[in-house]
Amino acid sequence: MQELIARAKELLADGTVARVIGWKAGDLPYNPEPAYFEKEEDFDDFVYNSFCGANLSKLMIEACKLEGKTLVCLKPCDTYSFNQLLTEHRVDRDKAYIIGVGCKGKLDIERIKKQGIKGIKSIKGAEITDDAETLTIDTLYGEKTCAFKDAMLERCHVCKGKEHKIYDEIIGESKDTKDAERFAEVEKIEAMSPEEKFAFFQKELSKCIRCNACRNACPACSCRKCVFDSTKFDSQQKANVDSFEEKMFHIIRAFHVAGRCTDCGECSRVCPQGIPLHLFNRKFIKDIDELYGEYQAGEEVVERGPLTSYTFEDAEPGIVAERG
Amino acid sequence: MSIEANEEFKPKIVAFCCNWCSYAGADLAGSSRLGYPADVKIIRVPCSCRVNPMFILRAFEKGADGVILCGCHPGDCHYSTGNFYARRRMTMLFSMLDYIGVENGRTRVEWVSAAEGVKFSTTMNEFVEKIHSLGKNVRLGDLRCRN
Amino acid sequence: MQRIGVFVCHCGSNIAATVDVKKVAEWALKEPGVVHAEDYPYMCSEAGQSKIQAAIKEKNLTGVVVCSCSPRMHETTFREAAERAGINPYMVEIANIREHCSWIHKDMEEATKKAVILMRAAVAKVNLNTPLKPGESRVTKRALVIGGGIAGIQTALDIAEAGYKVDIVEKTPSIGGRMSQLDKTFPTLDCSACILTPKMVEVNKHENVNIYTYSEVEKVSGFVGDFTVDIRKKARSVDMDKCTGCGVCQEKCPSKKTPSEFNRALNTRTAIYTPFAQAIPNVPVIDREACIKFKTGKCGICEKVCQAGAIKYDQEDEIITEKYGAIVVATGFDMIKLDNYDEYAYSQSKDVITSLELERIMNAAGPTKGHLERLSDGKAPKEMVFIQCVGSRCSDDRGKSYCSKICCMYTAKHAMLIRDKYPDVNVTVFYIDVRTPGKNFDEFYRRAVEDYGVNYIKGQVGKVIPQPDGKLLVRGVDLIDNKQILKEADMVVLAAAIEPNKDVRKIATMLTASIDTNNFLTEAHAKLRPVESPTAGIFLSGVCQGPKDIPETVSQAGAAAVKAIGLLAKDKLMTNPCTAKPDELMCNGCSQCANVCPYGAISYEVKEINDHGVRETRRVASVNSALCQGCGACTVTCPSGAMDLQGFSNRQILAEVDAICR
Amino acid sequence: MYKIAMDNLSALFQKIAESNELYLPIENCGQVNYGVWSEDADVNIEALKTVKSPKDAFFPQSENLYRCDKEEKKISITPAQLKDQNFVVFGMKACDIQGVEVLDKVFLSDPVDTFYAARREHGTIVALACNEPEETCFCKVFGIDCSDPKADVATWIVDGELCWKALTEKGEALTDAVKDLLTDDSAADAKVEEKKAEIKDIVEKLPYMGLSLEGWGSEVVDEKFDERFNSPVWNDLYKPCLACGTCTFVCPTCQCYDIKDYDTGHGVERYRCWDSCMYSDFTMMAHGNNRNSQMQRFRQRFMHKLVYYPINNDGMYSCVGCGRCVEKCPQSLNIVKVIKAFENQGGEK
Repeated sequence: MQELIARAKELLADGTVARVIGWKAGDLPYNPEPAYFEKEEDFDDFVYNSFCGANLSKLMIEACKLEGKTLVCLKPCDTYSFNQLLTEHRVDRDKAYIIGVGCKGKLDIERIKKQGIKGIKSIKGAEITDDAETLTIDTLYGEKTCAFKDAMLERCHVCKGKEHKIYDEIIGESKDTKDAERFAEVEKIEAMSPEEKFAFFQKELSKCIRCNACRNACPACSCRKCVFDSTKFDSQQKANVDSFEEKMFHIIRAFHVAGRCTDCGECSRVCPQGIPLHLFNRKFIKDIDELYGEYQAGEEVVERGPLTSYTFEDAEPGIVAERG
Repeated sequence: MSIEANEEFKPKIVAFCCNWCSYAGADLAGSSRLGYPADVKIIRVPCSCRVNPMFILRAFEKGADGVILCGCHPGDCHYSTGNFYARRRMTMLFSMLDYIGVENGRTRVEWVSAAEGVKFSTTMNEFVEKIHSLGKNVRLGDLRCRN
Repeated sequence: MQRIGVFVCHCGSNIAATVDVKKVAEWALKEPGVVHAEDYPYMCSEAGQSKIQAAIKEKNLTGVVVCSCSPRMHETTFREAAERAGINPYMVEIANIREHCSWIHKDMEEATKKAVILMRAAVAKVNLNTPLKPGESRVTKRALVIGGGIAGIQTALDIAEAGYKVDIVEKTPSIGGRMSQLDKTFPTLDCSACILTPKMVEVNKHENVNIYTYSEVEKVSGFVGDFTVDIRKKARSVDMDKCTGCGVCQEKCPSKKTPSEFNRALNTRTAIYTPFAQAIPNVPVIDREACIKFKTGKCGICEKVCQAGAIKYDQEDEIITEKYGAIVVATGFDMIKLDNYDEYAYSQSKDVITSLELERIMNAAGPTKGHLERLSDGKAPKEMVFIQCVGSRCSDDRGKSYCSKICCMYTAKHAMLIRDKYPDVNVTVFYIDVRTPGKNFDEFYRRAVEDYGVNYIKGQVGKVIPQPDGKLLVRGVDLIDNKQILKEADMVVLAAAIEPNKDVRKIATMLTASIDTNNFLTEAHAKLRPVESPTAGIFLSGVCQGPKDIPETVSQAGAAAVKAIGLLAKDKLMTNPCTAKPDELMCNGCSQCANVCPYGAISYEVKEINDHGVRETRRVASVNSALCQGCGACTVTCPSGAMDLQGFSNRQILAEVDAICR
Repeated sequence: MYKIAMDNLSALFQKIAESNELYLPIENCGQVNYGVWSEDADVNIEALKTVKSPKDAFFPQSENLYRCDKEEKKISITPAQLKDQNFVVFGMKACDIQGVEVLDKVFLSDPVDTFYAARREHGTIVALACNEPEETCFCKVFGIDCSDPKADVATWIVDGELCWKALTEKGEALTDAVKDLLTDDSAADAKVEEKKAEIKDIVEKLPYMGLSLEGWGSEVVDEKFDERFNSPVWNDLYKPCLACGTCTFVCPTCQCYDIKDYDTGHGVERYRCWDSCMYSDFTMMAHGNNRNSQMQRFRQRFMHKLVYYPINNDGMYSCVGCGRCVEKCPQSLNIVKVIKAFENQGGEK
């Protein structure tokens, strides 16, 4: 982290960049927030630890409109999002100075709390330099421990790899965290009967409060005005008025990002109701891989995505029924 | 026994037809007097690629029991490539509907050329029959509309 | 709020017999925005249109719904009528209650209910319609004719005569097409070459005509009035300007083993060749696959013997890009492959031939110099059997479902010519039906039977069995006498089905012209617009549209020319106003829409956008409405819905959906 | 004081549900939210914080107001029915109860919101003291005592028993209705007092207890107001905000709503649903938006909770320190960070 701060200060001082987007320490052990750093003294609060899960690439849409270059700290998975934004002309490469930061897996405070750990005073083992396998948590109700792996965000278990896909320089080391199959959960649902599938999603989606956190955090959902905020489709809704609208919103959201979603996992991370929203996007990714050839959005800057291209021999929509 | 239980199920079926092939195919079915159930109502669109998945979901929301999209055969699109995009989009949409547990017979894509009046008619007959076998659409219906 | 008038047509009894039209009009009055509704026996008639116009004026209508036949039939009629009464034509929508309702339903109540719903959907749409104004686009005063057969030649000549420039692109080294391979023509029996060659010369000489032989259309972009076409001029290896057509190179060429395409591979040609003596241009090409110089680097004889110095081994393909206002497709036909008809022993015996091969055999410039003889042993035949409908009118997928139309007549011609020239040859024709609808056609056929003693047997041939002595045993049935027939023949001639040229699908795709399952190009309307493709600016000439004989081809070629001339005569065209339109306030500038646009109509500009006082300079999509054809691919790709299609807007379609589902 | 064994709670719920609709924390797919009790519901009464506040019981996320039906060209209007069934909200925490008071001041003052008033009238609140407050709690900052919640009935969980005390007439009535299941135990009072002390003890140790509201509240008027309103601090604070509505939708006091029409195909259903000041179309009008930047909307949320509302309501803050926004903000922004940010300004420049 010190190396990162030193380098950021240096680039700020020599005028290479006008500002830095990174994370600022929070007021609790686990809630650092994305922040802009413009002066040397701002860096007193700069932090980069295992709770810095937020994907900063989307902040670059606004940052690119500002004077001068912006230094942005991107984790390996965040760089896919940045590439996708570049593909869609939403960010300007020339206005960005990308420091690829190392990643040893990011933590999900919800998962820690799920284990009955509350009244948290401090957490040891979340520093990026630590290689601790266990988190030691001091709480109002005594000291608790939790395995690092058990506290990891879902996305880190199915990590796409620790290679930065776009960067100006890389600072910090990474550690492989993948220990699960990316499509295992999707396959599990696919194997269910229609009734089971319907019950599963009905239950999960009934929690949705239409806060739009998934949409607003999503780097692919970068529309200036979302269809669900506009009158263009008469789809403008602020609340789910019935069970259909929960589904409509999530199906359409997944459809709109199909072929563009990098599977960064922000939607599931930010959902206040813990809905596994990545299951929608990952289903499309799996379908695209299977039907139109392996494709990873954001791997590189490309002109056409899977849904803006075609081949003569593409599968017919009837394949859905045939696959059963 | 309630009266409703005896009432024959009259499905609501929306058919989106591209102007150049399928709508003309439907016209040909008409001029050839090739019948299909009156449950099918056709909406004319310039091309199958004009059909937004939101139109289909909206139809279900408003009480449709089945939605079918007809376009030119792949390679014969009046706009040369429209149906290729429609094909991928609909494959994705149908797959998602299947994934969340909606019976996959409620949606269908069929390529019908302007010369295929017979195909249009048999397709519609088959589709209506399929919807009859699936019954009323409850999984994608809007609760607000039902009351 | 719109003021909508609903007009329900009886279409005589076509609609009124199944749909209670009065009720539809009654229900219409209950719909939001509807201030007027009436029914009338024939809305499309002068009187019907006057009713619409009167109502527009009296009731101050802003929108019109006509419940009638398909919009493909009379949408334009009603839109024009409304326009004459002072409202924008795009404020008119049609509810198709004939093709989609009265004609397919029998129950009056059911059909009426459906008609009401279709009417509602149309009313719901019109409530959201906005006046649209067509744009204008320029017309390039030049036509392209693809194919240099008799159809292409005639079309080009007619267009050229009207004073417009026209280019012919012909794939082979010479114009002339199938007709140049024919010996005589029915029903007059005049010599094909004698009537074709003057046409070829005429078109070649015409100052308005430019011919690209040995060339192919490579790419087409643009739209009616303004097509841009890339033409690949294949390397001829001979300088067109220098070559005098003396023919010495062909005499001296040592590579002589290539089957002659012109003579249907019945004999061979040299590597440097002109397809036939009267070829236009009379400039040979080098077949690089056969040429020794190209294959081994040695030889070069032609270059040595050419006094004009016209041989150019290093010539390369050339791409010519030209703009056209109209394109006529005249790609013609070929005979089907007979692989699926092995029972006729075509591949086993040299003496089983196709009719087109017989044409070459009968032709003085053909492989046998016009002598009728067996290709196996050169002997004169005594018994000849003609088998009709080989691959035509086929009920399974071995052949074609359609009638090839020309075979009955040319077989009568062949039979007659043979009987005339070789009276000792017996001619038997096995047929399913003999079809002779055409001026002097039946008379012609009857002459063959009555005057020339051709033996017509109604029945099919099951098998042709080559015998050890070289004869052919033909096994068939006579359906009239209901008996098996076994006949020994010396030669068997197969009337193979014709099919569109195999390249036509590729061309149709480039032109975005629709094509049917048999690869015939589809006409805009089977009866009323038979020489136009549904794609504006594309016209159809000759067999590419369907089987036809020479006089029909020539008349269709003329008709296509007239349509093309009608287009070229205009200075400007009204463009379809139903084009895509981006909402700049919402556009992300993500480029996804441009990726799916088949016309390259979407570009991007960086400009200042004022969103309710918030100004920002950013990248937004912009649609060239002259290029946009209104397919709507972009509207679905656009995630925010910033891109919408005028005339088929999201809200309009949703309103129709709602109206149908409510 | 009455008591009932925790093991026997389901009988109590069944009893209450006989004559009332019963809302209480139910676990569904790993998350606890208030929901209507049913026999197979997975009740989790001990969960400290539900994801959403119980605000829905009185002010649902979306509710129909009236419907217009069209028959031919006549339009008839039918108002939606007001709540006419008694219901009980069980297990509300002190902060959420204070949240209802915040809503009362908005909806019950003139003009009275009849939909809300009907729900308040028919609703009985059974409060539950917070046994194990968490690091995100800061109710005490707003003068709330989570060990001693004030509602129609107050309850405490002590040693496997739920101690029950009616505080109002409605509370008495509910107590009467379930009396068969309760046992009177005078010794319970002492136990509850002990518990209260224990809870208070923990509360003192919570990290946010020292939070100062200096510089906020009803005194922020005139120059002080301008200074705070125009402070450059807002410009730094809002930047990471995603403009989602999570904070407003989990908040027990946010009361903004939007009114929308829904086309049913046969007419129009007019309904209201929660709005969020975080949304770009918040207070959007025909001419555009008078808060057209996210900074302005972000500022609105906190100025409203900490300044505007207190000014209009005798100093009462419309934040109750429940800490839901602290837990749920995707970017880890929250009201505590806002308060602290101004604190760090050292009493302004």
